[in-house]
Amino acid sequence: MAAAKDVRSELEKEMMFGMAEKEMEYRVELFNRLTHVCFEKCIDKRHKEGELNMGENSCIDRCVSKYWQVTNIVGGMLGTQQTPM
Amino acid sequence: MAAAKDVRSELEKEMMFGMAEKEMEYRVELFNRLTHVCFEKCIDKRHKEGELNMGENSCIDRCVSKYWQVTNIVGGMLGTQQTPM
Amino acid sequence: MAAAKDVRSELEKEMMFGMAEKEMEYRVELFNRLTHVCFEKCIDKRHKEGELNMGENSCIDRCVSKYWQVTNIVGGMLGTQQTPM
Amino acid sequence: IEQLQMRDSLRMYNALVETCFKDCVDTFRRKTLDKQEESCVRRCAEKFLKHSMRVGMRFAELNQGVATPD
Amino acid sequence: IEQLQMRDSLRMYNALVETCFKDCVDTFRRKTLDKQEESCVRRCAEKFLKHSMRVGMRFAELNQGVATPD
Amino acid sequence: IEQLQMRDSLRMYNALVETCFKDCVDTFRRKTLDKQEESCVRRCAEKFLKHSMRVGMRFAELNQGVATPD
Repeated sequence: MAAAKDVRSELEKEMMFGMAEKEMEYRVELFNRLTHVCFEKCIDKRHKEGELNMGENSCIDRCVSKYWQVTNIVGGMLGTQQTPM
Repeated sequence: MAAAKDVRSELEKEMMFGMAEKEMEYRVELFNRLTHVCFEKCIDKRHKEGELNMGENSCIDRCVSKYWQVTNIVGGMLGTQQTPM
Repeated sequence: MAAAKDVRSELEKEMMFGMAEKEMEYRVELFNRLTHVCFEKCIDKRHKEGELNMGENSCIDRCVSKYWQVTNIVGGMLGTQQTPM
Repeated sequence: IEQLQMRDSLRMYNALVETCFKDCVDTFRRKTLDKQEESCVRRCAEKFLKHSMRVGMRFAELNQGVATPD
Repeated sequence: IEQLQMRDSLRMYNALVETCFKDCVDTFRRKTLDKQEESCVRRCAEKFLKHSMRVGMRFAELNQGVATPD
Repeated sequence: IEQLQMRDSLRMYNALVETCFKDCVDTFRRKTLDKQEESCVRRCAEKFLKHSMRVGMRFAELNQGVATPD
């Protein structure tokens, strides 16, 4: 009895670990795509300076915030209760 | 003797499983790229409606079919006997 | 004592193998991106012939060489001592 | 294979978000989506899901060698 | 590493198909490739393979620190 | 998770190189970068790193549910 329970909890642990890993991978991919898209949308491609100017900085903040909203809207439509994170 | 055979068949099983996994990964990636490309080629980016119209639907069908043909042509050129799937 | 040392060297081996694998994955991804970018920059999209012409061939060589330089510059900026490979 | 499918669905989710963000959001004067951007995202996501279901169906037919007239 | 190479070659195959499809196929009035599209795909695939072999050679040279004149 | 982070940083490195190469290098008459291309790459890489740090900060705030005014 006890052994069977142990096995089950082992399996559960593993599955949760597997899911945590997927979740992590998902976040990493989300972050990479977000970084890429906002770089494209906000940063002047001529790269005349090595600093981000004020306009670029506020564009980045708003871009991240809007991207986040989009993940929430889509998450809601897909019927997941949790926030995307 | 029997043991050696067991090990061999174990190895074979594992290799086949490994190949099945790669095959699966390949199909998943093919499907993802196909979905992405046909969305770009067929769907009006302004998104004025949430429904696919008739033109978009038949474009999707033809896009999938042509993409499939391209995988077959390339597969043939690379000298693989099997169909890409 | 000996056992502990064995475990440690086992762990070290595994870590080094893990790092070698990452390194390998990194190289593969670098090669894939490089191939893709130089195809885009150097090859005429109309594909009127199945051969690379002289202009395309020398463009490829220079593209690879310049891409390589960029990985070195960026590697240097990130403070890694080693060359990117 | 289950793990692959799960990874796949997470990747699909990420691809959907990126595609619809790119298509619908282009101004960054405010940090929240305006009404128009939000409804564009909703329609885009709906279409993306329907699109990918249709692609999946056609893809499965071709995998099974079902021939269909032009 | 063998697995990585295999995965790599499958990915290369997928990348080749996507690239040549994008470059050669642009109309969807029929569900089969016309002659022109098909030969474009064949030439594109040929060039892609030659291109990626050449990139591989140059890449290997740089990895081994072989210097070549401009 | 450590492995994921390491893979992530290698991928970031690759993404940075690709982005800055695409933005800064467009002519292939010589096989070495000219002064202008090189300084473009340096500025681009600097901006990419600052950009991705800023994105990371904002992203972390949103993950923790920190509300900020518009």
